[in-house]
Amino acid sequence: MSDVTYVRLLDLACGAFLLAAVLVLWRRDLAAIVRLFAIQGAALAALVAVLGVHEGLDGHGAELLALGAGLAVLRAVVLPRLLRRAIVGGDVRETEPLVNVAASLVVAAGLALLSYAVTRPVVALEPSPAVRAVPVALTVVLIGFFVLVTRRRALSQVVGFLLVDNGITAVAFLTTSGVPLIVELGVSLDVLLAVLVLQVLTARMRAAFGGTDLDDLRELRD
Amino acid sequence: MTSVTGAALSASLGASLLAAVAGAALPRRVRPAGAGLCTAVAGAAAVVAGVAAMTGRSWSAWLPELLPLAGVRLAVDPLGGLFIAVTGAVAVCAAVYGVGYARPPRDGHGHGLDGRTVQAVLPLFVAAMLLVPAAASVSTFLVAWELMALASLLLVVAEHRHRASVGTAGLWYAVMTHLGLVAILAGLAGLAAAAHGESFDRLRAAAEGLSPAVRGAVFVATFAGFASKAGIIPLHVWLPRAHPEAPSHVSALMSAAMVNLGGYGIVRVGFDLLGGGPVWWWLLVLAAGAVSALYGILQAAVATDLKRLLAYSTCENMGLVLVGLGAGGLLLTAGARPPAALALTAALLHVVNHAAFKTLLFLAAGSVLRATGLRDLDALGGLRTRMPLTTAAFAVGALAASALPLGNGFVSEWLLLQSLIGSLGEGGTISAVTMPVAVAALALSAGLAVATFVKAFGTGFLARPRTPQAQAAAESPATMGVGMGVAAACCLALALVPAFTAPGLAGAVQVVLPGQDALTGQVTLRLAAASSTVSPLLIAVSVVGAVALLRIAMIRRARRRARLWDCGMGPLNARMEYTATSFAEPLQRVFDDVLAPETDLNVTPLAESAYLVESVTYRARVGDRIERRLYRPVVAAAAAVGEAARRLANGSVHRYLAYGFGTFTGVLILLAVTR
Amino acid sequence: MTTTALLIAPVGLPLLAAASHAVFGWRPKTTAWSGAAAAAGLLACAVALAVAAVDRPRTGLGGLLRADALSAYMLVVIGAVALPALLASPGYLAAERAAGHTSAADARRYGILTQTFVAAMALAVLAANLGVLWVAVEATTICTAFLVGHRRTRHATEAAWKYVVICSAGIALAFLGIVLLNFAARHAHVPSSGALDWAELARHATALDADVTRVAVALLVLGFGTKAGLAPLHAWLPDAHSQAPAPVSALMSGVLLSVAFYAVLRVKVIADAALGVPFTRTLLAAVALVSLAAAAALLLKQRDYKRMLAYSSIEHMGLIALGAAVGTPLAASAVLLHILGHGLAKSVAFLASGHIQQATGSTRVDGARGLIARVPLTAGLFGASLAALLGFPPFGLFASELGMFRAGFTAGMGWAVAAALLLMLVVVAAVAAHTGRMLLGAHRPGPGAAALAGDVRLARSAALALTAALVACAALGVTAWPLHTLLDTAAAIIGAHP
Amino acid sequence: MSGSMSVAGTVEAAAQVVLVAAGSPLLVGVMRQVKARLEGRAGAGVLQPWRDLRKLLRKEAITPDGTGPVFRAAPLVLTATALVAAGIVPIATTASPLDGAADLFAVTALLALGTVALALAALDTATAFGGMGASREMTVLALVEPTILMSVFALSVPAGSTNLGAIVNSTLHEPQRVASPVSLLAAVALAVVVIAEAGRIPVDNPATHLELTMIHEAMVLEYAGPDLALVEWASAMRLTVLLGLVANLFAPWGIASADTAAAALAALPLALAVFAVKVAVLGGALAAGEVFMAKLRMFRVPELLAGSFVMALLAVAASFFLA
Repeated sequence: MSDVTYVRLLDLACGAFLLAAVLVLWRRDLAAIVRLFAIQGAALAALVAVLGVHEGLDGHGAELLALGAGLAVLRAVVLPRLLRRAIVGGDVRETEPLVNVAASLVVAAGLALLSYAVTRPVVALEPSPAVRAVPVALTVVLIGFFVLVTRRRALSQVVGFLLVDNGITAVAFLTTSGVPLIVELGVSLDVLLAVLVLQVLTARMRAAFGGTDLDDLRELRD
Repeated sequence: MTSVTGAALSASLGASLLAAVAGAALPRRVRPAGAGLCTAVAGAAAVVAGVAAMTGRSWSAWLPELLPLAGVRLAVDPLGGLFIAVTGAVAVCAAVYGVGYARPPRDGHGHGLDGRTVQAVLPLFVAAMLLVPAAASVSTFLVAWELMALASLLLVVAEHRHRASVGTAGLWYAVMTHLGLVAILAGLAGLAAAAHGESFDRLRAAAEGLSPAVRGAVFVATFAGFASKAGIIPLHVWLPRAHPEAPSHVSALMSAAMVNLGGYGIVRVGFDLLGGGPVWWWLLVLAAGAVSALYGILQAAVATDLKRLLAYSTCENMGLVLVGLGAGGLLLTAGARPPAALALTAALLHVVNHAAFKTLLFLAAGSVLRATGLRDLDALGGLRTRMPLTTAAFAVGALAASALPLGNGFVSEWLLLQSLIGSLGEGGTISAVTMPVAVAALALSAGLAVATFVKAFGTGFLARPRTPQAQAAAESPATMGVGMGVAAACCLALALVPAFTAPGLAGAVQVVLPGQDALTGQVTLRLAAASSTVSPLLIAVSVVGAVALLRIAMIRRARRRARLWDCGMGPLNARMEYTATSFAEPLQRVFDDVLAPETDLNVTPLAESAYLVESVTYRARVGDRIERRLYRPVVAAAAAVGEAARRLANGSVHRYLAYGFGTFTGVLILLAVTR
Repeated sequence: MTTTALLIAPVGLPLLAAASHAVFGWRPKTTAWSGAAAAAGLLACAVALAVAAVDRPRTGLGGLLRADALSAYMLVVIGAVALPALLASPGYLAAERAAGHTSAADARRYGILTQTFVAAMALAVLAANLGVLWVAVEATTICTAFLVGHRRTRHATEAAWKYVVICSAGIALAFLGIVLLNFAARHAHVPSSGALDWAELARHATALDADVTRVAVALLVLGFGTKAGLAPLHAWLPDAHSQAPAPVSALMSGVLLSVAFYAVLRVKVIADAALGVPFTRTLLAAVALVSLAAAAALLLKQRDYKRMLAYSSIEHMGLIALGAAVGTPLAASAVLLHILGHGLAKSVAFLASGHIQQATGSTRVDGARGLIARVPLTAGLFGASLAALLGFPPFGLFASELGMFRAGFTAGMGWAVAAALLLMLVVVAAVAAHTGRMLLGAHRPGPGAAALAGDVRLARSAALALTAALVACAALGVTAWPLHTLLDTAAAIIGAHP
Repeated sequence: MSGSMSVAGTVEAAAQVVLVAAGSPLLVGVMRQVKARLEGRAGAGVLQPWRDLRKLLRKEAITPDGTGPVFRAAPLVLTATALVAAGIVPIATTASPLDGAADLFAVTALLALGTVALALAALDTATAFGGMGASREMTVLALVEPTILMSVFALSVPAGSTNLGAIVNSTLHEPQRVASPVSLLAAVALAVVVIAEAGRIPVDNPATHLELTMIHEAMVLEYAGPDLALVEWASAMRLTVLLGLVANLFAPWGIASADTAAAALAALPLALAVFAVKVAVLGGALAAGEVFMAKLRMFRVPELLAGSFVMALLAVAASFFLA
């Protein structure tokens, strides 16, 4: 793979990765949000695959490809399926978010600028094409956090959390081709379990509160 | 460990621990006796240790394995020995007294004072108070200080099941004592940091070279902390609440031994460790002391709760001690060492005297409380026939507290006055302005003290009973009498031959001012710094002799009983008596602007005519104005902040996450900007 | 070989206990005590490791696990706190089942999850790799999520949700920090196998790129700080700790917070070497003071005594952070001593509060009046533990706080210490007021006070465990000679800088 | 001090006590006579107080119902303090053996002790009058205290001592000091104090029989017979001692302050006579003043005392700044 193709593909994957995150801010249909998350998972897997191919198929590259496949399974198939199961009954749309969509998009732009500013030292340390894409990944982290703060449905929050996680994984692969394998496995397992826990809790919440609007969860207060 | 001081102090601490174990383990029937006697032994050993230290047998120890991260460093010098001896003596009286006091009165409803907690904590309280003057490093001092605070707090709330006010008093005490600790900790830790070491020797050596700002900050912080323990205005608010609510022998320990340690702290830090300081330090001390003396005795003069009255009197007396310390500091700064030594001697002697008579007074008040269940002077009266021993004890204490001849308070106040008037020209214009004002404050407080204690004794013990409870009072058990008797004997000894304390006091003062011997003479007290003299013994002998002669001259005829003059209106009854409130009314009127009493007058007219009155209710209450004006706003502000802060945790998970998101982006921006 | 066994056992023993619960369920006479046995084993291993690791770090399992003095000390803390908590568990669950709050299946799950929770904490302190450390800390969140939601009430569900979401989000930041640190380490020529090994990182710290490292450190402190109950992401803590069963609250408040802070300490060692002391000092001091302020403000008008304990945990973590910010050897020793003292005292407080809740049927301060008159033993233990938590001698917290403050003044952080002292004064006032209202006064049955529920006696095992923990906490304040060398060595690891 | 001097001092002090004890009722008689004459009455004669005392002493001693030992002991204490004070104060000599035992502070405190005893006795009767009198007496006492101590302070500055003998001797050696502002201010302040302490107009009216205005008389309302005699006698002695104190602090001439015992004893009769004259003059002036003055309301008294306090304070200030 030539360097130009590599950079193109890398940028393409990163673009899709970021776009999916921004669109999560825009859409209100929970099913669509889950679909976008699946697309982002696929983009992440593709990103890793591109990195793997660029490294060369012998040695570390092959490992990266395998990891990419694993990521694709986890983040584009398993987690979206788990999430989809949590969409039941009337909770199919996001209620009015705490910050409206237009403002959210503006904030997303601001967050993108911030992540460029913050990652300057990172890029300065190793100005390779992959590392240059780190701001994109960090933007996704920030957007994910923003979703956590502003979206009111339980499911949207889970997606926000997963966006953060996707973003961090992307940063990891873009900077150093991933953290050690055992850590990566542990992290993935933790994420999976966390989503499972949240799914169970969503079910309990629905049983106890009759819905998944997080604004109902305000009984524990001072 | 071979020295007498060390052995006696160790024995004392050991006996305290044994007493605590006895208090926790013995069966209820013998618990007060077992714990009380062990505590008394501990107190006696402490007296031995203190006296040995005062007469030059200093002692020190270093126990690195105790108290993690610091180690325990003990050293007893004559100054510490004085306070150890005083604490020990008070402990002896209170412990013996406590044996009887803890026994439930006949009617069965006990105060719960023979419970495990009280019986086990009291000896620990004594031990902690003994450790404070023995501490020789910052950490040791603070740990002893805080142990003392915790133990006393537990004792203050001992009767919480019987009165709701106990809990409130405990809270005030807990907060104010912690405020004091914070101030002392900040001051001493700051000093230790600046001196690169925390042993007192190290601090003493390094204090000279510190910057004035550091020294000043250290002094102000520690002074605030010690003043709060000593009950100095305006940090006194805990004292008139906690002392009345505590069990009476605990009140005695607190009022006669614990508050002294505030004074000890000021001497130790201000004079010994920092080696004196600029004029403004001592003006601060002097002013705080003078204000405290006046305000304290004024509140005592209008108080009707007997124990509250005694508590405010403690504010007054500690104020007088501080006046002495402040004057001493001023004179030391001016280089007048003999007068400075006189002022310090006066202050320390007043500590001793106050401890003696306040122990006696609180024990007597407790005896009254136990016999009648009353602390309100307006409801007491006529106890002299029913409780002659207690009455005599209170009389001795009251005489001492009013600083009249034949009482021990007179001697130290006389010394204090001598030091103040003797130093008029010593310190330049500043002392020329401050000393007269200090003398005036001292004089007014002495005058008001007379009125206060005439009221307390006259309305509480003389006249006739105002309530059935007072009517039904009976004398207290013998152990309580012994406790009061020992304290009374101390008072009399101090009143008649105060010179026996002179060598010890000189030793204590020489820790700070080497080579000064302020007080000489056996029968007649002579001063090194002034040519005035006084002889309490001669005065006492003359007065008692004259009384005896007159008595003999008057004895010849039998007396006849007769009715009191009732203006021809029929027999007088107790409701017609002057009460404590009415007794204090003229003073309350004179000092209306200071006391700002709250009065509440309700006139209900008859339905038929507005000019005919059906009933009139009048209620007057003299609250603590400083508490009202200074602390209530703070408490209200804290409550408002607490109420507002509850919105921080309003239950919204979004808000909680937003805190994180905001900080996260904020930190990122900060890091991006500050590269 | 024995070293490896010693390193694996602390993780393995609780997992074995968890397996016993999985297979045999929760049986009051038998398996109910397996957790306590595992905790005792863990404590024994911890002591053995401490003896072994005090002179040099021990590694095992292919370099995946490592114990130096600091790890061993933290393991001691875990064992010391877990033991009373797990000894009190059978009694607590028996009372819960008697009251109908818990089914047999719930009890079994409780057993499994508490043991995995303990195992995860043990793993966290024994991990040689920051990544594994992170995984273990996140695993504790997952294990405890259902423990927080144990009662399945609306409140419990709400608390569990907030707990998982906020902690996961917060700790995700820490992972971002790890990723960036990994990046910096690669560029400092740390071999890729050891790029997240904290020992390796500390060794190569001076070569780390400062600009990247400071972003990474800030994220790590904020992230692990979330789990350690530090501001700004502390808000999950009162909810979770007040809803969890008392023994779990004890474990979470007593050790989990400290285990998370252990991660911050490891990061701090690296950061101090890479960036110099002022950076982490400023960061930690700011976090500490904000945490203290938040705790103080919210304690003032607190109406729920379990939340009060939770805010007290925030306060203490703030203090620990302040001590870490000071960072001198004395402060480091004080921090470690404080961690142990706080763990013991706080677990006693939570366990006693659990019994008070069972006795009064409420967690409201107003619902519990005159406790000394009603349940003297529990009230005494509760009061004593709070006295310990407020920093009264003879409890260990006094010695450690005093050490921290002295070190703070010596290090020139007088203003921060003074601010902390004032905030602590507010805390003391607030907690003393609430506790006083709960404990003192006569027992007046009436509309104000909830009726006592059934059997109110504290189980004998629990009473013994709590008393022993308090005595240990007090002994810690009197003398710490058995821990002396360990404490010094561990403190030297944290506080080793000019 | 040599042995013979101390013997002489003892003799002199005893003479003082005798003079005061015997002469004080006469002083009261003189004052009443002056007052009567100025008011246009004939008066009962100078010896009338002595006759009253004799009559009272012959009567039966009365113990009112419900009173206790304090009530019975108070007249003794009051009289004893007055006698002891008479022995200490430099009336005829500065060499009293008790001079070193009690300075000016101690003397005023001693007199206060007597007042306190009487106030307690009044409270012990459990009547409203007794309580009222005690309350007012104590209020006045408390407010007088600052003035007394400040005056003492002012007087002690030049002498460098608060011992009475030292102050008097120092004035004798430097007579010009009497005319100094310090001395004058202190004299005025001390005069007010004496009036208040002795219970004279305008603070109290010794001749009143209207209960609501009484202070001292309200306190002694229950006393009769020998007890009352002691109280009256002691009051007269207190007045004498206080007036003598003022007289000799500001005009000590005539006092026996010789260096040898024989000379001192020789000067004694003259000293006693001079003292009698001084006190009689002062007493007469006081009585004359009382004729032209009305008693102040109870709550105006603090103003008077505040005024005297300010004078005393000014005296102290002057003693430092004008020195």
